[in-house]
Amino acid sequence: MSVGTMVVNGAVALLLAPMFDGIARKIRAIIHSRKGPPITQPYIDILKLLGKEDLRCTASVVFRFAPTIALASFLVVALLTPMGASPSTGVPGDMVTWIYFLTLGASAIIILAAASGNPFAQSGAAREIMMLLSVEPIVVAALITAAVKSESMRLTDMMAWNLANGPSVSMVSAGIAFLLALQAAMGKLPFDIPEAESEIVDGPLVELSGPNLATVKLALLIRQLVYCFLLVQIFVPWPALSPWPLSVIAALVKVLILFGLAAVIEAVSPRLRIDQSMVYMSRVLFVALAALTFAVIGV
Amino acid sequence: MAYTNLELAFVLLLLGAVLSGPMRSWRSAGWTAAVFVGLSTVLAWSDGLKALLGRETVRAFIVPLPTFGSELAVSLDPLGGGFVMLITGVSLLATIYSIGYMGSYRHESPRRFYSLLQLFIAGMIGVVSVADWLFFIVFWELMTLASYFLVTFERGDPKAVRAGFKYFIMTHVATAGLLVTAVVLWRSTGSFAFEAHKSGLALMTVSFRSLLLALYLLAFATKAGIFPMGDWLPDAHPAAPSGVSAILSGVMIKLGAYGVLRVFWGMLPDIGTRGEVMTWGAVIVFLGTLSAFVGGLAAMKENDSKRLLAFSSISQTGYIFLALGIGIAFAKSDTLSSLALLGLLGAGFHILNDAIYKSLLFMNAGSILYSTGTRDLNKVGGLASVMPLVAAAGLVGVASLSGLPPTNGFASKWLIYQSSISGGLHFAPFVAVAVVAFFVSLSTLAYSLKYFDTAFLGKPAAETRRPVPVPGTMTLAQGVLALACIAIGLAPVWAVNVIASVFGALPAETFKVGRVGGLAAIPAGGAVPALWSPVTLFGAFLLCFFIAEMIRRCGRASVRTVPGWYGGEEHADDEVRFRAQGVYSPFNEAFAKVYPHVPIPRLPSLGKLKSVFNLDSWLYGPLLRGGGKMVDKVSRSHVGVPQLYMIWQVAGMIIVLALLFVLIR
Amino acid sequence: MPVEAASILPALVVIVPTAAAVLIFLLGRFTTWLREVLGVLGAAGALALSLAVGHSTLRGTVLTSFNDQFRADSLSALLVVLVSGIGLLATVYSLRYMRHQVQEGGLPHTTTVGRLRAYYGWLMLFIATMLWVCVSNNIIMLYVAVEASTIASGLLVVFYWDRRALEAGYKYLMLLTVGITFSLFGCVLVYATGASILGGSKGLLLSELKGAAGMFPTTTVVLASAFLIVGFGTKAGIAPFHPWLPDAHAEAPTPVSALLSGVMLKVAIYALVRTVSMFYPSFAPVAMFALALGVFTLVIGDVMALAQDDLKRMLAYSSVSQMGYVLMGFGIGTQLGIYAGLFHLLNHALAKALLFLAAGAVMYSTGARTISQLGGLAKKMPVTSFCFFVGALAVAGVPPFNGFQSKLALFAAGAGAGDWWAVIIGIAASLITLVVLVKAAKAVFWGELSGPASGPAVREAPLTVSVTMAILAVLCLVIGIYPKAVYSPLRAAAAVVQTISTQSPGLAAEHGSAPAGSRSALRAAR
Amino acid sequence: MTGISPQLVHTLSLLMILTSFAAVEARNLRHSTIAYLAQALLICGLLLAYATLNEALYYWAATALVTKAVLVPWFLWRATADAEQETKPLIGFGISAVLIIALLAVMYKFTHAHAGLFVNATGELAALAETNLAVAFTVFALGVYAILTRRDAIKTVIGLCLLENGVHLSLVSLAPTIKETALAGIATEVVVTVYLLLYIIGGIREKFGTTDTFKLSELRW
Repeated sequence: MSVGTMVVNGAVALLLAPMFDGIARKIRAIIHSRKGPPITQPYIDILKLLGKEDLRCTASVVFRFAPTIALASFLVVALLTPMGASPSTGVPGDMVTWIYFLTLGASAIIILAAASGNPFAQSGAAREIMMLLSVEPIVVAALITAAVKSESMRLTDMMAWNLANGPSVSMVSAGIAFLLALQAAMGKLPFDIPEAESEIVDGPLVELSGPNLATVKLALLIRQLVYCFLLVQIFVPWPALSPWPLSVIAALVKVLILFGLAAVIEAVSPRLRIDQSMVYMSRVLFVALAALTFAVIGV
Repeated sequence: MAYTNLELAFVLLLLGAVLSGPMRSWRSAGWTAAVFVGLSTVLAWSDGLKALLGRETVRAFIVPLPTFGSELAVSLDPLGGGFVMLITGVSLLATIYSIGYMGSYRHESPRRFYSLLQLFIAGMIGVVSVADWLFFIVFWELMTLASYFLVTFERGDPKAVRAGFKYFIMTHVATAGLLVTAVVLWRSTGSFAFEAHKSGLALMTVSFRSLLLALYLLAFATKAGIFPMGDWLPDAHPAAPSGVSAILSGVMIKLGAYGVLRVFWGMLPDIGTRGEVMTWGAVIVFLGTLSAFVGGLAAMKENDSKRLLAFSSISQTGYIFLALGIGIAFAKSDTLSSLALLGLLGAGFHILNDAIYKSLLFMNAGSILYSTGTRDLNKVGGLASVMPLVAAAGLVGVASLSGLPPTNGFASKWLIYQSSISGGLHFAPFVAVAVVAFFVSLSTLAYSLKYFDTAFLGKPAAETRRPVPVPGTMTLAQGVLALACIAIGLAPVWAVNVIASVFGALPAETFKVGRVGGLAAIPAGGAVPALWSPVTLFGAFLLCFFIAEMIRRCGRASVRTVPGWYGGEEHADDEVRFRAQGVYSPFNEAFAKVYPHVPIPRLPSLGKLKSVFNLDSWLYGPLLRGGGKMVDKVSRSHVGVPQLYMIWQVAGMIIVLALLFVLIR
Repeated sequence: MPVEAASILPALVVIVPTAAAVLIFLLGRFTTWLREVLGVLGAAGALALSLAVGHSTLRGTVLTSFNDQFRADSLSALLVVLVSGIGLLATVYSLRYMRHQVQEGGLPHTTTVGRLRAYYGWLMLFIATMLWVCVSNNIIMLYVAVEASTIASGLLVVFYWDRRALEAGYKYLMLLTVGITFSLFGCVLVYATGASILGGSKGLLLSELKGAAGMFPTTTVVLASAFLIVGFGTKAGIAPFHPWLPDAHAEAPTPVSALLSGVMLKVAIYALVRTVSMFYPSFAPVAMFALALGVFTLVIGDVMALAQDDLKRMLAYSSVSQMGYVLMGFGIGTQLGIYAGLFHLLNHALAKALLFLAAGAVMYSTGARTISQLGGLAKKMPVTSFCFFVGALAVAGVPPFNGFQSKLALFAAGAGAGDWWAVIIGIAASLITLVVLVKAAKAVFWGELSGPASGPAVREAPLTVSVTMAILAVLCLVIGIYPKAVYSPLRAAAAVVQTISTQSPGLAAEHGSAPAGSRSALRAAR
Repeated sequence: MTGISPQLVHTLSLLMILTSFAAVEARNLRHSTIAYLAQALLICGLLLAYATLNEALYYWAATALVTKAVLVPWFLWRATADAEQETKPLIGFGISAVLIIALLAVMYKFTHAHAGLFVNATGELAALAETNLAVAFTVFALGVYAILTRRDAIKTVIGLCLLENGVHLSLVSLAPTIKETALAGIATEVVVTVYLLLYIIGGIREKFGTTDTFKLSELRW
């Protein structure tokens, strides 16, 4: 069973991640009253890039393998994310594992940037870490809230608990905190500070080209996806349809809504400076910690 | 009488100290030392394993001091056994490392190094292998003394000398507290034995006991480098030769945790002190969290490689104390036994891991120093091309320092999070601890990546001399440690089993060991369910890696090497080098703006944090200055005029008379 | 009860160095080497005889000569061996050192080689008088001997005959003489009362007075013990009677400083204990008072030492504080306390002599003694720096050096007697001592070569100098690692002193091993 | 048990106070030297008076005559050869006169009150002892007073001698009848110290150009 789930998770992540991005771009175009590219555009970009020439600005082994590692670790995160509503017990990990594999991928990108030796890339990497430092605590606080409520550190248990006990103050507020941090977690405007094209020309990705760029882009798309999945599955797991393929589809719909929301925000908001974003994040962190306190109190 | 191998090891170390003392050549002295340390390591491990796996106490009686109710005797219980193995193992590698490393001290004489090094190791072994406070203190002081002379090895450098002095005095002040407690309990029990003191503590009133426990905690926290007391650490560790720094940070400061375990886990009375134990556990947790946080942030700002690692030592020891405290807090409760075990396991495991990767990283920073002659991360770069193996080891080191799976650092942090979250279910504040711990681990990632990226990746630096390749012995030592990191990371179950036996518990109470060496926490005894199956996940990761690589290659793209793109301009490598000081500068500035706005917890900004961290400026400095004024006043009373002195005589005479009348009447 | 045996040894111990002194004064003017040889011979002879005394007292016999005027029990034996041993080392040290001082002129002063005769002569007399103090059984002669040692050392203090030396010498003689005159008053009181109780000549003999002290009227006890404490306390550098000490110790030639700090203070405290401890059994508050005085002293000494920039003055003040520890031990007054006091007396004698000799070696090769001027000498003078560090750590009481053993015993004794405040203050002050000494050590021997230390002529001190230091250093280490070596003599010595009446005397016999007091103290405490 | 004339002893011992007063107060060192000489003679007289009880004291009297009355004054005379005037004292004549009278009164009362505690003689000897002790303490105190308040080194030496006289007086009056007293007295003659001190003071005069002890404060803190 669990293996099956993981396969499905992986497949969903790999195959559908670009599509969500395509949809988001479409929505953005509509808001900008443009025609916009077709929804399949991201697939086309990636495939085209895979075929293009692979330019290496350094002979470093790290530089060579970092993109793959990033993609691989985000895939692992995808495997660990409960995408269907059914508690798939076999998934060999818990929230800590989830977060740390996410971090592994992020640090792969950072190291990649550093290895390229390009100042744009390196400042982008630094920003990446700073974003990580300000966003992850919120996600963690939200997850710990869930863990405290469900008395388990396993994501599936949290989901199951929420399904069983219905919404509670702490869970809802934790979900809200997560939602407020989601935009930054997905690295979309106004929080696309690490790779700000107009500013530091795509930051960590500046030296990437061809297949490397494709891999990293795919990886980042998958990251956006898993964040959304985590939010919807842990904090709004309803409706729990069975058989579980149905619930997966329900989850996909919810994720789609999130993406739409994100696209709208992205379309209407300018980029923040990192310090501004941190002020914002500190406020959100406050919400998350409040949620945690509620959870400890037991509401 | 039967000699244990441990005594033999100790004697061998002393012998080695004597033999390698007179040698003039660095190499011969080094190899001699290495041989002796190696031999004693083998012997010590044989005893340590006996104690650890056999779950027995290796005893051997040496010299009695009946009138002091004290005796010099080896008493190596599983806890001591584990530490002995850790100490000797790391020390051996550090010694081997030093053979190559000390080559950069040609002008100095090896006499002041290897003998002291072996005495230092011997002292540490002694500390963990006695069950008698008197000799505990003796060995403790021997350790401090030897390490003091090692820290000040570069005695020509006033900074090193000052750092060593600070270290010596601070640890000594703390040790005085230890002496006081020992004497107090000796007086009430007439013995120095751990057991006797345990009963002695049990008999005391709560307030008095708390006083003694506070003294204990002060002493051990100071040695462990816990934030307010451990202020000596960031000065002393960089000052020492890197091999020694490895031992200092790797094992010596862990002995502080050892002491805390001995006292707060082993010596607290069993009955009727649950609330008290809970309080002490909470105190230790608080200290741990505080120094984890402060150390992490201070390290992010640091540009001196070894200083950065020193701060990270403070942070990691904070983690250890954090878990330790949770373990201690629930140790005396019957229902939450496995939660307590969880905490202790986390602490023990993190001690092991931090010992491994921190010594690895200090050796790594030492290699940078050796090769480029500087510790300033701004002045180095792109060293991976000069010393690829060292760079690889460094990568593993930083990975496990920042706890990236599947390295060992992750396994222990996993335990720590689990214990703090499950602890939070029974004592709410511990949840906040969990959040802080996560945040700190992210900052750990930040500064360790900063260290690795700026030193080994990027463009070679122009400021420093051409880097020289490092000797094989240095690479060897780091390689071994790096392999240990990965091995333990992949098979945490074995480590957990061993460490559980240190605490005389069976892991099965807490963990269901999965088919392929996974760890599944059973929801019993206060622990929450959690799962970490390194092998499975690493297998999955490899699979994903394969897939990702397939995707990457499916386009069969051709490869071409090109110069870097700097917005379309040509630049020399050094012009476009991204220096360490720039890495988190926006963040650091941002911190200054952000944190005051955070309602909870209200933290000082990084800049202020530095000043808070710099105890010299606001604590010790004024203290010393005030003391100096007082001393000056007193000394001014000696004006040198004979009459005055005679007046003192006569006045003293009169006072004496008066007092004696009062006393005797 | 030890058997008494008439023997000439105790008298000889005094006579031999005196004879050497006389010979030096007579023959010394002819040749240079003769006085040195005579000096060494005298000291060596004294040491040999002292060892003989110690050997026989260890076997439980008490040697008396000249119908009990001289009396050597195990306490005297300990002191005698200490005095003559360090005396010999100081003499050997003087050989090269003093020649260097008067010829090349390590310090600005006006001495001639001719005055070396006086130097060795008075040195011998100094040693002889100190030995006399230790073996004299006549309370008046005890005073006389102490005063005589003052005179002999006074001439050594003014040896350099420059402003500083003269000033120091004047203060030394004046303050000490006044102080000791106090103690003379005390002795007279004791003698008069004792004579009226015991009748006639017995009233002079300490061994007899000990028994009679219980019958003294209280006022006499108060006056006498006050006078004795102040008098001999002055000589022992007990605060607030200490101000002569830093001047004299700093301005005297280094070997003399080593003797002053190493043994003369101890001899004085010996006289103090000999006389005052006779009141312990019946007047315990006296001991209490001594304890308070000791604690006060050790604090003052440490605080003053902190303020010094002159190496020798700093050492002198730290001697003050260490004497405070010794007095604290005696003031605790239990068997263990006195044992600890004696043990610390021994250790401090060795360590402080070592420190002064090392400081002298520094002055020998650099000519400077201001801490802030010196630096980085360890490269040029490894042996000296090693010795200095050993001495410093030993005095500060860091294991594995001997100071730790005695201080531990001391604190244990204090704890056993329940004098918590004393123990706490003592531990705290020992930390200050550590700061002072280690700070000075690192300032002088580490850091960059600077000031006088950077001179080209600066090199390791000559053999006789470094060997004497090495011997002391090794002793410090050996006693620290294997204290059992000195248990039995110390035990015997401690058994001699009368203890305060919280416990029955002679407990040492009851237990197998040295600090037998500890358990009895415990019993007393429980 | 007789032969000793109380009046004589009384007068002698009371005279000692006057002499010591003179010795302390005389500005001219030679005059105070002479005063000290007179006091030394008085002590010898006292010793002789007591010697009727204990002939061993004759020896002491003899030595005392040599040391106290001959050697010490001679040394002082030599030492004051070129500087007869002492440096100005801290406390002038009037005050010190008052002080000394007060001191004497106090000591007298004290000793008469408590002497019984440590005077073990009987009858007139006791009475003598009490007077003498009073005097002895006073002289002793005067010596201390001189040492404390006189800036001139030589004056401090004289003060030292006074101390010693006080002790000797008490010694002889506390245990007059015992042989060893004489031995004790002889052994505790302070003459050597005095010689040595004057020798050093000579050196001080040649190096410092003065005998003002307040100038001797180069070695401090």
